[in-house]
Amino acid sequence: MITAGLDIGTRNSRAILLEDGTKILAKARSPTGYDMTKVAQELLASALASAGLTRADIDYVAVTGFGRYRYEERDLSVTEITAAARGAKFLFPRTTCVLDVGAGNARASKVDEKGKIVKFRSTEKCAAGGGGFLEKIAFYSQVGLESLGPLALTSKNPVAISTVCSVLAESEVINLITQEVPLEDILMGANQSVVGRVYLTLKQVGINPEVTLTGGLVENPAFVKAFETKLGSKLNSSPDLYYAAALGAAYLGHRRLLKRKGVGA
Amino acid sequence: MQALRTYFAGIDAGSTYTKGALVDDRGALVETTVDMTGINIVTATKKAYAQLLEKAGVSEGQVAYVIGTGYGRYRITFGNTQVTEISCHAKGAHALFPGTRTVLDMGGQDTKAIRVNDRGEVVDFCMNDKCAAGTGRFIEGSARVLGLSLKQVGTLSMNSSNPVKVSSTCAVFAETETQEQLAWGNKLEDVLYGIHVSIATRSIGLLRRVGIDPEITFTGGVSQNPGMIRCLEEQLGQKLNTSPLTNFCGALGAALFAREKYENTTGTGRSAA
Amino acid sequence: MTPEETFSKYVEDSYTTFQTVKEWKQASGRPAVGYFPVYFPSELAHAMGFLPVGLLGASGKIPLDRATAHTQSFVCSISRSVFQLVLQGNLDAMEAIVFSNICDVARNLSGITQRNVQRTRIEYLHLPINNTSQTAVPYLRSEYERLANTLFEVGGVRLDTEKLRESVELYNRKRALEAELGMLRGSRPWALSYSSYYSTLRAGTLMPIESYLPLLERFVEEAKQVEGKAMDKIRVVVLGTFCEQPPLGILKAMEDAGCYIVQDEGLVGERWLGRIPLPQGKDPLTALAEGYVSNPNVLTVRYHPGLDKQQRILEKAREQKAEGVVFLTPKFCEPALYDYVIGKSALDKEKIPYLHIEYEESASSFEHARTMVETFAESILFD
Amino acid sequence: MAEAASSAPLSFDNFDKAKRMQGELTKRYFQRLLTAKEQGRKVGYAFVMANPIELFNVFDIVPLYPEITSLNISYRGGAPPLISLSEEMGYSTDACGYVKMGVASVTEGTSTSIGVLPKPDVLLLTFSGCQIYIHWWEQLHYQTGAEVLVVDVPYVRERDGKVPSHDVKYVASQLEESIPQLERVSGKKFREEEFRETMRLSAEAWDLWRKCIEMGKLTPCPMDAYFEAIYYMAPITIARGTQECVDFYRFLLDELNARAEHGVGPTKKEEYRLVYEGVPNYPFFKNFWGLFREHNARGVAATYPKVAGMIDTDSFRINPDRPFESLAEYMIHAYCNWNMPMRTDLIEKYVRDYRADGVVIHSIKSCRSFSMGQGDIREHLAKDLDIPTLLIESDHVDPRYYSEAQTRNRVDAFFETLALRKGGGGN
Ligand SMILES: Nc1ncnc2c1ncn2[C@@H]1O[C@H](COP(=O)(O)OP(=O)(O)O)[C@@H](O)[C@H]1O
Ligand SMILES: Nc1ncnc2c1ncn2[C@@H]1O[C@H](COP(=O)(O)OP(=O)(O)O)[C@@H](O)[C@H]1O
Ligand code: SF4
Ligand code: SF4
Ligand code: SF4
Repeated sequence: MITAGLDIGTRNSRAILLEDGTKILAKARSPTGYDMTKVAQELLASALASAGLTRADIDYVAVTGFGRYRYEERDLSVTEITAAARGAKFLFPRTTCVLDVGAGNARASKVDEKGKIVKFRSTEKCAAGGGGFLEKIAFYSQVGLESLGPLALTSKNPVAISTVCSVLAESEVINLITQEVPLEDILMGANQSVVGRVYLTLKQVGINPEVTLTGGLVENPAFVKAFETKLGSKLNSSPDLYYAAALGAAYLGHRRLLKRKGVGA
Repeated sequence: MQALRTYFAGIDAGSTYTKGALVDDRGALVETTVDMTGINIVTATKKAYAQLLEKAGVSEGQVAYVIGTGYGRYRITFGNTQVTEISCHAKGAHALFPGTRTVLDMGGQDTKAIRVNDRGEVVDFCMNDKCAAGTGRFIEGSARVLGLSLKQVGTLSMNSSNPVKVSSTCAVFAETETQEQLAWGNKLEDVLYGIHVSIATRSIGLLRRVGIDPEITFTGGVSQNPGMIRCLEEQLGQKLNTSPLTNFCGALGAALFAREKYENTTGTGRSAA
Repeated sequence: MTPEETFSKYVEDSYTTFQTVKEWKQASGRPAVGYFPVYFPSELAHAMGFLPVGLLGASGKIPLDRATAHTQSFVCSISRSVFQLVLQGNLDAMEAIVFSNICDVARNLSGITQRNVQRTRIEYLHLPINNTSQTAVPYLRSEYERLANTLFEVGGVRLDTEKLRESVELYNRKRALEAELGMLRGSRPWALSYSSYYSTLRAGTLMPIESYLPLLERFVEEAKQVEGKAMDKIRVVVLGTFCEQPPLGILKAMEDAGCYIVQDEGLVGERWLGRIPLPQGKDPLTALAEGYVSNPNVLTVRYHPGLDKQQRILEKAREQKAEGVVFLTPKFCEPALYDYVIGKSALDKEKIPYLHIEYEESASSFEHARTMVETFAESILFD
Repeated sequence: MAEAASSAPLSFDNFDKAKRMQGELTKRYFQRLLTAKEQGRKVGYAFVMANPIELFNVFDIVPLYPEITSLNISYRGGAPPLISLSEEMGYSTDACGYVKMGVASVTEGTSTSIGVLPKPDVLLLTFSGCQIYIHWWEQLHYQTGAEVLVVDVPYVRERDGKVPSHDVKYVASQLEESIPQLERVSGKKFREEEFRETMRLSAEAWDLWRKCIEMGKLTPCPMDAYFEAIYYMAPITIARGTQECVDFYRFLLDELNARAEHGVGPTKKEEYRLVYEGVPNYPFFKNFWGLFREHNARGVAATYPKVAGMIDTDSFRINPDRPFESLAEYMIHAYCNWNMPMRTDLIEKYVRDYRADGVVIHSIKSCRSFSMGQGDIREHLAKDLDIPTLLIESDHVDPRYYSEAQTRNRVDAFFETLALRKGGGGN
């Protein structure tokens, strides 16, 4: 039985193929852009190609992410919060807290043994509480998003970026740049500022180890480090966590499929 | 005194672009220049100044007075003094369009509405409060997220026949909202135009604070965006003054201030650096 | 037209044009009084010949450029939107507009409105918050007399005790029917969609009560007959919508996303008084004042010593067999934000799931809310 | 008018002793507050606007003003941990910073930069000028279990400031009704004589404070009626009704007179005379003041110091012979309890009476009570009256809402326009 999980995010989209609810067969990723139907189709095709399968081999498609309604041929849609929690639990079975940071906002959830969400919060929109802020900073400071993390890690004296509003925070960064504060210190400060907001959200659901980070920010080592420092403990990490929501969707799809078959038999 | 002409320079160190303008001793615009500000503002301003002189074929010794403006104005090491971009935009706009009574400056970091008198002096001004920040940067951000260039955004948005409503006041929320509109299947050009409409509405709110007296001159980088000009004109129900030069109003105003300053202080021993 | 169609016609009209008000005035030759939420003694205005009209904002139908010139952006949408309507002249049909002490924003709004209108009379009513004082009821009675005096100056008709008694009875009837509808939502939410329930209540803030009551009666009867079938949705109590009203879209998105809204605070001020007892010989104005002062129900914008809000929220959730509570609060609305903290700490203790979402009256996209609600429903339904 | 052209270089420090005296007075007050419980005293929480503190005096209840403790904590840079604690509890970034700090300060185990604040024995809810007060006290009630004593104060709703007689009666009778409650909380009997005496001292202090404020009419103005007055207004709030308070204002008045005589003031010279509206920015107070000081601008009148009481208008006078009524009038006429047209008129009057060059409105996001409608004040001043008016935004306690670069830009531009008006050149 093969289920597909598609995550159509505000910034990036992912696809996962899962066999029997246990084995990851293929992964694919790409920026979302503005044509969400197209990106979903392309990702699915590319995942299928890398697994050497065809569309007919897929028994069930579960879609998540804010563009979940743009893929018409879905069998199930779930929100990215539910999906990311399941994905995190799949990869790290002892997870109790999941932090899923997307471009626009961050979602913290507390999950039970089965991966079901007990409580969740999202960052207030009115705050630099998502990865999009870091993307902007990467742009103004003219370092690529990929190098932002590694460069920030070299900082010895991160500057505090105190403003809560993203609009003001951006001005503050530009102002720091004009004052020729070392770039790595600004970048680390920006990471810490997002961590500060996100931490507050996590705190609102109650922090319990183990904490698993999912979404695009797992690829930003400075964010991970700043977060671990704030937390005072390790985060679960693995490159697959980038795909957690797609994975979680595929997994939930598999469960649905079982249920359906069980009823049908 | 040698027979060489005297010049005056204005450097506008903005958040996105650094602009320069050079005027002669009669106050006529001689040359302009523009370049990305980047992360080193000192270098950027020096470079802009050098470029300006080179393009005009003028030597540094011929420039009698330099005024810096814009966010980076205190970082302009070679200037004689600084004036805020509010006064500079007013002066520059008035120089280009002497009938100007209201100036709308939309730049990368903020938007300003300025009321000026018949001499181009600032009578009243308002700047966006943060929660209503509708600036060029926002359009740029949306363009980047959607993988489009600034040019494409401006032109595409002009094709819209049925703009969607982007109602959030805050630029941060508006960004999410535009994507949601796409997620619900709205056409790209309609969403793009919706962004323009929403920023235009906020700017008009700002204009209303100072009062809308014709003629209105639209300055700053965004004045080069045809989509925004269309939106503003539609909503205001009147024409705006714009030209390729309105992008340089800040720098031009600074250069004109430099000339005035110099004339007021000649004989007092102050000279160019 | 079915009652439902009439109701929506009134609601649509109230966003910007107020054509129905103008027509009523033309036909009757009588004045209209607009009131800002949360509570207004409509009976009093009605008894003096006025058409009381609830002012709830333009629901995003107009750009707020003028309001933006006078107010900062951290002010809630309803205030800016009502102010925009005032400045544009859309509320010229009202002879008077009445505000009351619900929050600092509304209070200051009354003042700047006063400074910016010529024809309309602006009045501000102080509703007492001290229900333990011996003087509270006589005080409110004096306030109502003062209001009556203003309405007399504007409309030329004096307050008549007998008329007031009749008006109170009419409004008692309205509140009773609305309560019946609310109960129906609680017991069989699938039989009546939240949006049509809500439109019905909202039309009640706009229509002349004489024409509203018969339609309402018919509507309630018909709603009772609907069979319908329960769907797999969670039962939620929605709190926070007492003043600025959420766009219909957000409420629809919530129901689509898997909720039955079995109880809510939408337009709570209209329903709040319940029944005002009017025994023979009782002064109706005093009864009206007592109805407010000694009301044991919770109202976010009022503090009454001795009333346990936390307990009330828990009771509400239990009575309705709610599986969760959704705090749906207007962006920048401080009273709602403070009540949220008070409410959430009670729910935390009792381990009742809850969710907090913010909205703006003028919003046109509800994706964030939908995702939050869907997750909330998923977290309760899935295993 | 005569500039200070005297030959002897007079140091401003010689004329700046009242601030130190205020510092000591405040220190003594905090001392008394922080040790109140050990000394067997009761602590009553009260608001700055419109508090009948004279009643507390009679029962020896020590007042704690969370607004004042919060501003002191912010001034010392201690706000962020308290604000984030309350945001963890669920408060939004949009909620008033004072409330958030106040709530965090009474949370078990919290120590602030001025110490561990004593818990309330009674919460005096004098609801005047700010509706948030009721939500704040309600939260404290749920948090600490302390009883809430309500004195409901109606808003001044007529444009001409007329107050219906039933309002005064309502407030005065609630004050009288509160006496048995206060007796129960404090375990002390109400003594009429003592009440009259504290009212008398209060009236005396008010009178002196009014004279100090009105010194702003002089040219040059001997003080900064905004930035300095923020120090000077503390005693009238925390020590009203005592001899100590009267002595302070007598000293201050003498000092201001001496400044005027010698032509010294808080800036080198007086180039601009400004009227200020709005709550200041405490975390960046000196930096913020500096933006104006460097242009030699002096505040000649300001609305914020009037939150303690509108003594420079004839709206109230404390009268020992009509104790409850005159207290009620004082409470009704709190600055933020005035309707917006009245507030606008007052600012207009200040510009006229104090011959100001312009108005600065500092709008803070936290406080809708002050800020909502300031845009409309600006409209009136700038458009109808052609008074140069600057509106800037930040917050009073939350440093996250202040951006120096943005603020400086606006302030510098404002002075450029003022300079043009005065006929001078550029900056
Ligand atoms: N390759 C990368 N390197 C560093 N950071 C990244 C990378 N990809 C994404 N991010 C960060 O993660 C954030 C969230 O990305 P993502 O989870 O893809 O967003 P969404 O799910 O909302 O589409 C981005 O805003 C960015 O800050
Ligand atoms: N040719 C152009 N077409 C459309 N938009 C432009 C163009 N040039 C600049 N802009 C807009 O102007 C903004 C920069 O404006 P500018 O006045 O230079 O800002 P600043 O002074 O802060 O650097 C950019 O964010 C961009 O959106
Ligand atoms: S501009 Fe800033 S403060 Fe305002 S709503 Fe947006 S994020 Fe919040
Ligand atoms: S929505 Fe909230 S803040 Fe706005 S007027 Fe109503 S109660 Fe006040
Ligand atoms: S809203 Fe304003 S007056 Fe009210 S507590 Fe906050 S700062 Fe004080």
